[in-house]
Amino acid sequence: MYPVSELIRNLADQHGRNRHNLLPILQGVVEQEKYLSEYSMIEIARELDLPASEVYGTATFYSFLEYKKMGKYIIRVCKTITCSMKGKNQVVKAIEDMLKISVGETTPDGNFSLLQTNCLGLCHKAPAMLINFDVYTDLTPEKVREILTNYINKKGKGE
Amino acid sequence: MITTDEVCNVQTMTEEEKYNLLKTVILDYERKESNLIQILHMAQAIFGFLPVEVQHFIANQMELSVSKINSVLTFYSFFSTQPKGKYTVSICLGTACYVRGGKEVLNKLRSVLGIDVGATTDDKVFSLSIMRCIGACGLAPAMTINKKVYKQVNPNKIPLILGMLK
Amino acid sequence: MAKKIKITINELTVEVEPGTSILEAARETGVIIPTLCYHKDLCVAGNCRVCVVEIVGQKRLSAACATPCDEGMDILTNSFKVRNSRKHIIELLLSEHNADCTRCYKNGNCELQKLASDYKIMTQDFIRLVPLKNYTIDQFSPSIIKDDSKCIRCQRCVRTCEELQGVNALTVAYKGDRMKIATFFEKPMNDVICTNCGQCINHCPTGALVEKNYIEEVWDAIADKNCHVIVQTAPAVRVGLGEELGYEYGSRVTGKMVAALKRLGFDAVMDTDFTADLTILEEGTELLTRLKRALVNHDPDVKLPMATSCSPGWIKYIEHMYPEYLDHLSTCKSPQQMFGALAKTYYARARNLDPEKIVSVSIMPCTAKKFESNRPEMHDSGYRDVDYVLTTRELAIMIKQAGIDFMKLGDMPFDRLMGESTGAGVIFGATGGVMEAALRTAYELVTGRNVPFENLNIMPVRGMEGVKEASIRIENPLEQWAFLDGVELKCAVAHGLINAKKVMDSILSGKSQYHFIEFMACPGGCLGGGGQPIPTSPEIRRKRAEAIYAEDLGMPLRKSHQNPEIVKIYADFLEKPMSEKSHHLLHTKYSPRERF
Amino acid sequence: MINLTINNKVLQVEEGTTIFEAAKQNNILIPHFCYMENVHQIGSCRICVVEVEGGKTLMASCVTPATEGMIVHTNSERVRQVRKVIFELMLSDHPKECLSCWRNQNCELQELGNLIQLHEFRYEGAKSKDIIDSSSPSIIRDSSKCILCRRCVTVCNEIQGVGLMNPHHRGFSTFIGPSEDELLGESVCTNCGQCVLVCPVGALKEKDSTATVWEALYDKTKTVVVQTAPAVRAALGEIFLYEPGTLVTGKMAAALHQLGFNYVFDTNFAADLTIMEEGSEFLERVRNAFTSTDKKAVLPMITSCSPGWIKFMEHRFPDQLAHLSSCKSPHMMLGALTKSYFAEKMNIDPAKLFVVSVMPCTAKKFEITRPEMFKDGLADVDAVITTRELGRMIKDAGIDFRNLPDGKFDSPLGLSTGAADIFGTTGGVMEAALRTVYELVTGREMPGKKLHIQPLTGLNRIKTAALKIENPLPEFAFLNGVTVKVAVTSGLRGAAELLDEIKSGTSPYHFIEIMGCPGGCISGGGQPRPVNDEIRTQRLEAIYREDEGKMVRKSHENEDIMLLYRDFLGVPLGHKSHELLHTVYTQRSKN
Amino acid sequence: MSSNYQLKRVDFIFKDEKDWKEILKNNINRPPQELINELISSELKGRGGAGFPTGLKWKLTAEVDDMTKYVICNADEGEPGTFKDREILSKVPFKVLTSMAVCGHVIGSKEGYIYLRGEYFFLQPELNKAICEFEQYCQEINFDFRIRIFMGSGAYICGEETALFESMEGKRGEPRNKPPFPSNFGYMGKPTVINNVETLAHTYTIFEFGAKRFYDLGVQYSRGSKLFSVSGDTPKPGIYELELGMSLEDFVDEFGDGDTKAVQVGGASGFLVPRKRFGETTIGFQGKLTGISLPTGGSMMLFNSSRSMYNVLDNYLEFFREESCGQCTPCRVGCQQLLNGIKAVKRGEKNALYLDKLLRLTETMQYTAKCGLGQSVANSFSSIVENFREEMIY
Repeated sequence: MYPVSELIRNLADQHGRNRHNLLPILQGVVEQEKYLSEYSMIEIARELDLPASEVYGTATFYSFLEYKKMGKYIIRVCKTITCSMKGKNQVVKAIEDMLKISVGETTPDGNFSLLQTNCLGLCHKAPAMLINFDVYTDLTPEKVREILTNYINKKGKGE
Repeated sequence: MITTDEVCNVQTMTEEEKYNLLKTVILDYERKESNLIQILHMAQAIFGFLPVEVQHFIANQMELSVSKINSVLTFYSFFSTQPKGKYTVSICLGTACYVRGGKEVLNKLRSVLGIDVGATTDDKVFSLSIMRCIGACGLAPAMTINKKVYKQVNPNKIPLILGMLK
Repeated sequence: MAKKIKITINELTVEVEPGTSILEAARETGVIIPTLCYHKDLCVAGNCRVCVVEIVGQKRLSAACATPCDEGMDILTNSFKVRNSRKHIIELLLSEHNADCTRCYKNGNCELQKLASDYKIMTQDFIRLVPLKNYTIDQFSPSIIKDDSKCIRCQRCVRTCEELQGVNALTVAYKGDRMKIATFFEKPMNDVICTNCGQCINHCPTGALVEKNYIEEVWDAIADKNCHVIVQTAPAVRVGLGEELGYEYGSRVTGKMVAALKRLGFDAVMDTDFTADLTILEEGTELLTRLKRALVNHDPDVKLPMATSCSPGWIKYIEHMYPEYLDHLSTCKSPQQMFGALAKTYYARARNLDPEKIVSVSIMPCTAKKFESNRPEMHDSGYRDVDYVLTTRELAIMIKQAGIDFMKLGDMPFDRLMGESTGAGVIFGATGGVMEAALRTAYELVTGRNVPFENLNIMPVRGMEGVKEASIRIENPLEQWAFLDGVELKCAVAHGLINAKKVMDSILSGKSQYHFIEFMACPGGCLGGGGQPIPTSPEIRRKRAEAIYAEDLGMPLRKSHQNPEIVKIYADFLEKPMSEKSHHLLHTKYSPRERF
Repeated sequence: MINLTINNKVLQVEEGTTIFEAAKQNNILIPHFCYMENVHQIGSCRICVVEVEGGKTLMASCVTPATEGMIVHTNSERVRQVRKVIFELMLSDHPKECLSCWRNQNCELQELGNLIQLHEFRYEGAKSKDIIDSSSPSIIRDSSKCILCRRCVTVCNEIQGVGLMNPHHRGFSTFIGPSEDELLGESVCTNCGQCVLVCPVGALKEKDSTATVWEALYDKTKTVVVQTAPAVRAALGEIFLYEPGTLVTGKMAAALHQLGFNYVFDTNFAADLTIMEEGSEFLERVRNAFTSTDKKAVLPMITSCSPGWIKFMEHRFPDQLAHLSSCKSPHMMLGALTKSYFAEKMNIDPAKLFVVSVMPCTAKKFEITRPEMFKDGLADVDAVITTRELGRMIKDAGIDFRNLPDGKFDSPLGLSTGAADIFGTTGGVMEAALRTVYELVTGREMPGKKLHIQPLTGLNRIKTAALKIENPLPEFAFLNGVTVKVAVTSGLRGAAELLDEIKSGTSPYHFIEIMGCPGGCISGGGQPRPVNDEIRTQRLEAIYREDEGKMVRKSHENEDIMLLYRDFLGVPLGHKSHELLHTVYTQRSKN
Repeated sequence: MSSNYQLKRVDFIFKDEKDWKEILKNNINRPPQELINELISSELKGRGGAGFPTGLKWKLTAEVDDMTKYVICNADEGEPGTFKDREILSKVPFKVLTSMAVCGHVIGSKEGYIYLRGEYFFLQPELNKAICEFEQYCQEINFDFRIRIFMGSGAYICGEETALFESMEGKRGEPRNKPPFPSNFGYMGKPTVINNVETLAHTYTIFEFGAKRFYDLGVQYSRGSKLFSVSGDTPKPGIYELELGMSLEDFVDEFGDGDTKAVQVGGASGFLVPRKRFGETTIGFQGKLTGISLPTGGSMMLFNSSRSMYNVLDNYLEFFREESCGQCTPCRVGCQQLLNGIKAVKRGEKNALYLDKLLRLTETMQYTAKCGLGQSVANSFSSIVENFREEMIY
């Protein structure tokens, strides 16, 4: 893992330093850091010679570019109509109970963050969720508990 | 000039007689605007209260607008535009009475009579009003019904007192 | 020229240039279409949608500001559909707006208020959204207050900050219902790159951005019998103030303004123009000194071009953006601060007053001056040099509060000692003015002759072009300036920070070689300052500039060094330009700031 | 004379001047609500308080007379603090929904807010009043916005003598209006709208008819006709920031065309017609009085153009209705003609015609609802909008009024003479009538400088004149040597005085002109705000200017009128006239 | 059966008959005008939602004289209930890539982008692999065209073409004013063809089998077949390629579970059709079909009688409120007012007449909003409120 400033420099080298390269760089940072800190936004602005406020304005527009500190695993449960019809609430409830956090929060150990998101395009396999970029569909509370247990164990194994 | 005492036998009068008497009163006072309050007093003595019709009558007689009459009479708390009941129940809400539970008594009165302050029961028996210190602080909380003073009333006594009058 | 296109607006056929928007075409034909997000200074956004019009044959309405005219277009600006939709949109805006007009600083000069009034929106059926949101008011900045509850998201401030000023302190953040105008990480305005220029205030249609006002504090000072309250007025105020009090754009109200200030109860009413003249002497001397060191001593440390330092917005901008170039700034304080420092020393001594009892107020066309007077460096008199800075708008409010019938006032002159000024001081209020004033004096000092321009009017530095250049060749100088013989003095003038950025970038890239550059933060210079009456537009700024130059032309003295009070202050107090004393009182230094 | 010092300025004023007036005379402005020019002041709003040195409390400057040696500060620290608190208290019982208030940007409370610059808000009181009375066809009373300044009370009682607007109850429950159980629409309210004109906030307003008019304009099946009263053109400009007294006749006609009205007619045309009818009626009455023995002829005859006045008369002097001329008011005449004469001429179904009147008046809104003003179920006039409402519509439509080229009225109901123009001001109807009557009787032009009857012009409350008739035409021989006495008044207080005279049989007059609003229609209840005597005078001068600028200044010389009689009506007071142009009145209760 | 067109399953898109390499090679050697004509004659309309004729789009862009042009594949499929693009990109990516290259040949562009929504991040590795293979082949046949993936970051509005350009330029995805249109002024201000994934897949079909075969399917104004994403209360959710012009009744017979109360056609920004109108509703683009016809991105969401339509609407409006870009007034404030409004009516704080006020508001939004998002909020709102008014009321 690189320190953020180095990461940003590498990303800028890779994508370029023009305005239209901003989004891939922001995505690159989020991929590693899970969120965009004030510091990383300033560094990106400096690297691309952009006003910091514009970086902020752009970042806050997109729902996948978090600007608050996030856990290692970001759970995004789809809340749009089909998932909502097919039992999203029970799924969220199961996750909340298991991780002892509510939507929008991060576990104290910094491993999981729970978010709701708009349509993931998995309506035929509702309810669906993403953990980072891994897809889980046809969820039930039992299935969710199983999935999360796997993640917790993975983490326990020191991965 | 007709005085308040002279109109004490209004109970027996017909409406028409009452209006005639009021007309005489107004003429007595030379239809002057400066005498309006006296005239209103007399009118209230004759009719017991000042309904809209009486206001219109006075306005027409005095060539004033009814709005003007209403403007003056609503300023004074003595005048009433609503019929008064046979008994006017007043609870004192001066400081002493208030701290000794006048408010609770008032609430009890409200619920027993089913009317709010300033109103009269449908059977025209009771009217409810409040007073600001009647100088009976030693008897707090004090209540008057017409001219009789009831001392140290409490909510529980209310049904009894009212029941005796009915 | 391309062929004109024919369109029909409200059954009236007109011809317009290709590329004309419907809005412009309508305005040319005397049809008023309401606007909010549209502003003449700025690019078209098309996001408020109140300017929608119906194009016959189209189901949807089009935003007049963003739709170019097309041959044969049949436009209705007031059809049933348009009226209904427009009313709906205004209602929507109102539902999102903290409509407490009676307590709003912009009451009476609010575009939303006017729109609501013109369309007589009498219902409030929609759910009020303001109480559902958690708005906070940012009032940490000494200059600007930002109240999101009054924001209608027209983004004029964002465009101003970006296009006119190149500062980008304000941006649009979030999306959907949470969308708002924010600074970086929603920090207070005081903690970001904001230069306090106040252009966002001038362009805000509602009360979402207003200056922090010090009216009450000044009234308190006036009421305090122990205080000696003196006031100075900047050059641009006298051509703007009238607009707030019922005069045409660009009316000169100098005499009435002085009379009004005296009526308000100020103990002495003096003129910033006096210190503008003083600035010319100090700054001119500084420039000549730098030139001498560069040309005669070949001193490698000498920093040329020298940049003016009168505009505090510009100063903060360069501190943020080009901190390595701070040495290029003239060390002179701005005229306001020179005045402040002298008020509590020179004036106090001359009037035999305890400087501690003096409250020094300045009336400025500028919001950045509020920040400037707050800088820790500005205590050279031993006290805070300028205690309160009021904008032109605030002064107008005070005059109204005091019940002064401004239009019926007689003219009065400034008080003496620091109230005399020359035409050179007056033109400080317009872009190019400082340069022109400096050249008038410097040229004469060097050559003993008038600048070679008719009527002393140095036309190349005047006007509203973003960057202006001029050069003067010096021939036959006086003996002590012989080293300047044949030198072509190259000058540039930039106004609006976006133009300042252009000039700085061209210097950085080595493309331009100048000796002296005048920078003013606001478009048009101080006359278009962030504290000037609203509205503002290129047209209005031009009228104010005309007024300034007319004022200059009408002055008996038009060169700073001729000002008798200036001569006197050097004789009595400061000795000579760049003396020890003036270094202490009239010059300052700058501190680099973070850009991000 | 008295010497006093205000804000360190030594002033000299006449004895009896209040501090407020003294300051005003010397260009020192003091904010005020309850103060009204020329009327007794009540000092209830307290916003005009000033500090008088040596005084313990602050004084209301509008009621405190200046005294010798007084030292006054209108803007001291104390004054400023107190003023602020008073303002805050006023606001605490006000809805503060400026942006959805019809008085937005023309509200004195709002303006004061701009002046006072409140930042925090300390009092958020209970709201005492919430009655909205929209029963009247002319006026809406929204008590939630009332700040109890009582200007409407003053105007209704002192100036109009109607006495409807009064304060009721006391303390926090005080409200202003007719008495509690009374609705404006069912009261003696004359709908004159003077209260609307003086209200500083949005508590009293005219009933808005613009929506109806827009609807008609967008309705493709309707032919929409508009007419404008004489006084509108002298005041409309003020809404577009012209100086008071600027005539905007041409721009107004152009704007009306742009708004989409199919025909723009002029009420002035019907004013000329009124003169023909009313003048004939007057001569008829005079002839009866002088030549016949039966006392059916009722004199004096009183004009009937002002619907506010008519309603006042019906309430207050129901026994004297015979004195009223039977003529309808000009705009009703024009409405009736539009749906008959014009419809016939243009071959339009009268049911498809929509007639809008632009009036300086709120009472006209009531007038068109009178059952007499319908013919075969069709209203003569379908909607009345005030000058203010027209201004609003023009703004609404985005018309750049100040840059409009001049437009013209349409024929056949658009041509008018100078006599019609002066209908807009007090004394005007009388003057116009006499111009015609005198000439009809004597065959000569009426004497008087520039055809004016000087004693009848101006803002005095009751004006009288006498005109001796010599050498009349043979058919009017009975009038030889007779001195015709006329009186003119505006404002209902003066009307009541003249009527009392008639009632007691002491009235010396033959002909009386009465207008409901002080100054006549130029300061009618539907005119732009503010209105004061200065502005009234400016508008009045504008009206006379318009008259004097006309080639034809006598109603009977109006060619279109002559054409109308020839083609359609026959003769004045003829059968058709009676059917279309005359009306009857109703006795109404006194209270 | 009210419709002449029976439900007809078609299988073009997911069937790989010929090798894509052959198609590519054949078509880039045909003159551009011929290809455009073929597309125009097929009457293919954009499958993203707006239904703009694809051939015309290509033609307009081809006619603009500019050295730099772009081909963009819009894979920002955010409409609730739609997932066909994901299916195409994961199963037959080469069809899309081939069509993009052909388009590049037609309009004279050498650069293509796939704007892939952030939610489909997991598709990226496979897709990249396909692109590598594709570009390699292009090099082999000396055809100069490169394709890059541009990842979105979660913003529904970026499916709007001008917002997508803004987003690709590194800005907030706020729609631009139109005109100018993308054919003149698109990505980086250059002429740009932007097509939906499915449109490109159909284009491939047309180039593979000729315009006639495509044109012969469907009905007037709605030619060809279309992918439908079926979800909701159905026993067989998934992607189906069906001929256009079917009646909704036939569709529900096939996919419903017998208890279907309403179908939302076209996702949250589409229309809700209640049971009583299934028979008269024909699925296709706007035109002269009988009954109402619907613009559609291909989402078909079925609702059982147990579903509360209030909840459905509430969910949609919340979606719009969050996903509106927020720049224009009618959409930003309008969405908030609609959501708060139906809540207030449901809670009884406002009376039922308030719904009519809201309906008028949606009309205004439809007329005045800057882009398609705000304009189409009216669709679902009015169709749900008008048909299920009783469910909205307290």
